[in-house]
Amino acid sequence: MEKNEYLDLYYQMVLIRIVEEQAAQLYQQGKIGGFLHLYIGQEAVSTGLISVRQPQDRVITAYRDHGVAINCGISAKEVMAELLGKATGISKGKGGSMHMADVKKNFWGGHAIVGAHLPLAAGLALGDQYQGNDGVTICMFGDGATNIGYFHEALNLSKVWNLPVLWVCENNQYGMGTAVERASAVSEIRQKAEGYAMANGRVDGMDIMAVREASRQALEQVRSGQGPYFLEVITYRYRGHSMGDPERYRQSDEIRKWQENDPIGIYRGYLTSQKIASEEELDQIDSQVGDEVQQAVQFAEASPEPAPEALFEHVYVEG
Amino acid sequence: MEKNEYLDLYYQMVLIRIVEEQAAQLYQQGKIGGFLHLYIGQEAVSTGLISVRQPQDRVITAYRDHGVAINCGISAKEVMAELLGKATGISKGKGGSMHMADVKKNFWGGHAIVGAHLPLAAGLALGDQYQGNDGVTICMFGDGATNIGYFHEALNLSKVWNLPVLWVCENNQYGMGTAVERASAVSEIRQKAEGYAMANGRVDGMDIMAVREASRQALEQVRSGQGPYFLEVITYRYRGHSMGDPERYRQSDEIRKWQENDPIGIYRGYLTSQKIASEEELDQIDSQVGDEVQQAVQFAEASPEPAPEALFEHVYVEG
Amino acid sequence: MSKITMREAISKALWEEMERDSKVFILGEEVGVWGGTYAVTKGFVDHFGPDWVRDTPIAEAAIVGAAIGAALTGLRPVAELMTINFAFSAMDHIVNEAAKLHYMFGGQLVLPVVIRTVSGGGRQLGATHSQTPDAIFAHFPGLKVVAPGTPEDAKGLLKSAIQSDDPVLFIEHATLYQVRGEVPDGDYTIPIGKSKIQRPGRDVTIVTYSKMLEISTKAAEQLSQEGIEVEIVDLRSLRPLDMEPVLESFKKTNRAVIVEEGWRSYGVGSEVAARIYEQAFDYVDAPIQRVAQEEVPLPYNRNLEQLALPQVEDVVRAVKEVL
Amino acid sequence: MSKITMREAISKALWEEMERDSKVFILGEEVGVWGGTYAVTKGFVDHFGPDWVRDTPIAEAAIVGAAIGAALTGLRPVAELMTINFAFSAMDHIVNEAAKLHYMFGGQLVLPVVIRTVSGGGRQLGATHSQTPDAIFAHFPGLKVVAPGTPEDAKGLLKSAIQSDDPVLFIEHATLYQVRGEVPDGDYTIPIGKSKIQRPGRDVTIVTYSKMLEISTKAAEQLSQEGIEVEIVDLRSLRPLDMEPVLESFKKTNRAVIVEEGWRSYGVGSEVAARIYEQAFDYVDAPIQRVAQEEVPLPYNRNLEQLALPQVEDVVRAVKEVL
Ligand SMILES: Cc1ncc(C[n+]2csc(CCOP(=O)(O)OP(=O)(O)O)c2C)c(N)n1
Ligand SMILES: Cc1ncc(C[n+]2csc(CCOP(=O)(O)OP(=O)(O)O)c2C)c(N)n1
Ligand SMILES: [Mg+2]
Ligand SMILES: [Mg+2]
Repeated sequence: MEKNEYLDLYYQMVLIRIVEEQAAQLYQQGKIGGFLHLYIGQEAVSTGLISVRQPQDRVITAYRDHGVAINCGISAKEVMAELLGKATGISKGKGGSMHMADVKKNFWGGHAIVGAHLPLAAGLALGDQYQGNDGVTICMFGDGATNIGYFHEALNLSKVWNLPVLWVCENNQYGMGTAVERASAVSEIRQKAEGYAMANGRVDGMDIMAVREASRQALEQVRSGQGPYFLEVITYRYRGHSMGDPERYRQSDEIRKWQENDPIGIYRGYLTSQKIASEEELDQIDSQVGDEVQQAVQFAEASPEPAPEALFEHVYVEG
Repeated sequence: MEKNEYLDLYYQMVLIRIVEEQAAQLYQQGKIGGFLHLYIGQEAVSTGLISVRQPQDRVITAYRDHGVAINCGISAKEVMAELLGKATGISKGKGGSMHMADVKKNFWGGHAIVGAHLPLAAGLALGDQYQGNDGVTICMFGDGATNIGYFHEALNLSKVWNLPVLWVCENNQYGMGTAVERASAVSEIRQKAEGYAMANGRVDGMDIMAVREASRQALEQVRSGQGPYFLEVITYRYRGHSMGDPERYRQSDEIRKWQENDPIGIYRGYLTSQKIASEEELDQIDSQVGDEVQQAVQFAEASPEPAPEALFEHVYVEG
Repeated sequence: MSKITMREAISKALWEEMERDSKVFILGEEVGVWGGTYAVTKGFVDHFGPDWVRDTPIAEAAIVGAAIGAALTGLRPVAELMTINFAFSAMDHIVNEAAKLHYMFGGQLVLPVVIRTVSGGGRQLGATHSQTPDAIFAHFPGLKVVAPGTPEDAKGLLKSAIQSDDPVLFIEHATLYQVRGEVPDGDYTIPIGKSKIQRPGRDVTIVTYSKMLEISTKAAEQLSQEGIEVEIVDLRSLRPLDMEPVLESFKKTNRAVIVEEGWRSYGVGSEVAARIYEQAFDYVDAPIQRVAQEEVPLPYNRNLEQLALPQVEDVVRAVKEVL
Repeated sequence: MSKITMREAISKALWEEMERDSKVFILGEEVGVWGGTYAVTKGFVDHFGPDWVRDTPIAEAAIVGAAIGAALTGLRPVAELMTINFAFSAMDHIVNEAAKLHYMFGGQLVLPVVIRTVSGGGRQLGATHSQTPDAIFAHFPGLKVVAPGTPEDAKGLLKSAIQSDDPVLFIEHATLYQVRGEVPDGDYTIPIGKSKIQRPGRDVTIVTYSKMLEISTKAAEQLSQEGIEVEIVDLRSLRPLDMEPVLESFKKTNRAVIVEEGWRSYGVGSEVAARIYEQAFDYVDAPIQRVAQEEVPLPYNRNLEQLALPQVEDVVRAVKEVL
């Protein structure tokens, strides 16, 4: 990997973190409405995963989608503008935090009904299989999503039809306030793949290099026509499920423990210890990201609201 | 086991077979409407299974329910009357073939939406767990039902809550015209239980003694508080999925092959070879069953149609 | 023109569209080897192959969800849900995904998906298998809901649905497949969202659709012998709901009866009646009548079931009521 | 009487019924430790324990299905579906199981189950999380659908629902939890299926329910300053639908506006309007108006969302329209 690639991964993770912290503030100020699910703590997962995808690989995820959007190449400006519900937002202000997509970048959204996008992912992969594309559909979802029927139907279908899907479960230990073992028959989620005789793996989601390698291998295997693969990524969300989470379900020292393995901190240490980059270079990226996010906020704030007519646009393609 | 118990099992299997053959005729004559799913070929499964249940054990199954109803102690008369839609039917003529139940006999029905009764079974077991009853809920379903989301949600719930449920999958090789391997990621259905870390077993469903023993052990284990158990029973339906099945999906010699292992034939051979009963005794049961079924048909034909007022009864308990 | 059954008409529409556009494919339970539970896709798998006439596991949410996903890639899937009673098992994917994705992402996602399914009672299938809940699907903007009553409309509308870039729920009727009717030869389509006068008349307007078109026509013939000429408007599509022909007819007759197979409350009749009163208030000479299913889960027993379903006599009675 | 919020009223009803009857228990996502996403069951798990206030996996079909099963054994489960948007994921169990089991088995099965859920938009949650599809659930006989608009009704109706042997879908509203209102002290219930005049008036009848009661009341106050006295009838229950107070009021005012938050087509307004015309035709002086949501999936942007939802001004305009 080239140095600039290494730095780009660092840049993306920091960008996600700052965008999320900024979003939290804007939410407090009442400039962002609805639900806001932050990706802070999980940056290494989608950054590592998506960094090894090919352009023809489709990405689809749940409502915790800002980070994924950024990794897919959507600018902080377009993300911020969507969060503020502006016409310049990536979904024209109609989708909001939970519904970002950019099909030109092969990012198929942000979906807010838990598990409901898994069957869609199977369909995306079916589309590629039909058309003889060698793209892989990367479908991300949480640990809690593995308990709903949609998960089962989609995984079974992907195996029966040998679809090119990479199922990626972001096990961040909780579905809202429910710890994995309180909701799932198995706490090692990868074990669910055994019920479908599906190849599977498990990786530390705080270590971006590990995520990258596991994802690369998994994508290779799926692309080679061996059918779907199930990857469980162990991670943790530092913030509440969404803004206004009472967080009665966990102790602050548990959070602290995980924060000691901060994905950005780990990677920063890796870059410096491996002499790939100096503290100064990384600090510079940090401040550069700070500026970029400020500009994104200014862009979003200055952007126009959707016109009233927009209310009736896009209900249908044809009248 | 006492001799009369042995003979009773034989009697039940023959009764089911003759009732079903009779029902097929009545369907041809247009006296039975709707869908009619025959249990012919699978008699040993529910007869063996239910023969070892305790009175406090609840039974719930899918639409292929005539045999199960009979094993639960519902008379051929009440079954026939329901098939003819009469007021004397076990569901007062409102349910028909797919919806028979008798809660006094702890048979909770016949349910026609594939897989939808599995969550109900989890709830029945939860009710017993709450009330400290030592009953086990026996939930029967087909191989095809294991691909729908309800199956997944119910199995996961039963394991997470350690519910007293015995899940019994009647793998009769097909869901309508779809062979197991064309619809399920795993053709050995028991493997799905591994995804829930659930105890499981597999047994030959044409051998009633084997079914009985496997069921007895499974029930014991569940009753002892070790949580749900998944039992896959290998069987085969001789007739079409329901009346009017074109049966393009299988060859007649496949059916013939299975018929050589006819559950009634196997058991008859067992009884005589083990000198438990003589051919004459068994022939006598056959003719006795013949008479009983004729009387059941006469009873059903002579029974009154539901009164028109019945249309508006039981929509609600309270007004 | 040639006289064919509803089944043949639907079958032809599918066949022609698959021949015309290789992006069109069928998926659903038993659509392949079995040939479709209502034999609509009989012979398709032999001609198009198992990939393009794809049998699925029993997993309605996955069937609709996968169809949506495939549609997003540019394919034109026609998903079959064996009956509308099983559509409840795919409800989220129909109303939360299919009906909303295009709008929610600002028009980026386009899903040319057709969901074919079958409504209707009268076959003694019992409460869970005999429903006609068409109206509840029509409640959701973003979805188009079509329900033809003649072979000609079925063929033309299904072809339009397949060619449309919008998600369409195409509702057939379990007891109409054998019905024969004239169908134009060759390729033709009928635009979605246009009601149609199926029978001209002067005295009373009957507004109906799907199976009830047949019942209403029988009632009209009976009434005509008594000198009462009924005009029948077939909605054909519940969303968009085209009131033009309805209002035109009503302004002539000043009397209307709405006939639907589903339950009366929160059904099709209430919406159509409300709109007639809103849009033609000054033309109303008598209270508009609704003929619909009795509000009970449909029982298995034949007599009871028929008692609950709208019959020709009920329509005749309602028409005389408004006169 | 004491003034409490809707949240407190619902919470009290649950608490009192659980104290009164040990067969009553709560299950749903985040009802325990979290205390309910709308904080309705806050503190419950500490008092009643995790078995009786049971957190579930994210599996709506299993939540409703398990509740039904437990109810069949004689327990009285109160299942919570976080919002009605997720009820689509349990649609089959609500309309094919809960609504039909008692009837289909000839009255043998009894399921005293309550399904609590939350409707409503206005919080910028986007198209999939902001719906008010109450009407589609009310389409199914066998199910009772209740949707209170005041703390007093919420408490009394929820207690009746829990004590009822019939399956009840109890629909709360996301933006009403903070609303305060007088509630009688001590134990009381309000019978399900009775509409109520919430505000007396003489000029126009407004028929509404749930959140729109609040909007309609604001409109009434505004109109009252112009000397227009609106009478407001709160349906409180969509099935059974009690038309008595509606007709009584309408026969006095001869003018009606129906206000609902959900989409207009195939909604609550169409049913109520159709019934008024059927049952009080000779009393109609002006076309009945419907105020409802614009027929679009609700967008995230606040302005657009508010543009789509019924506002006080829309009600005021409609009332003047019928005068
Ligand atoms: C079908 C459905 N049920 C419930 C919800 C409410 N809900 C939103 S997120 C969430 C928790 C999901 O947890 P997980 O899948 O682990 O994802 P995470 O939030 O941890 O990233 C729930 C219950 C929903 N959106 N959809
Ligand atoms: C949700 C749902 N989808 C489809 C159907 C139609 N259907 C009825 S039985 C059946 C096949 C079920 O096969 P299996 O579970 O193996 O049971 P078997 O008939 O073999 O006993 C199907 C698809 C249904 N009743 N419910
Ligand atoms: Mg999680
Ligand atoms: Mg089977």
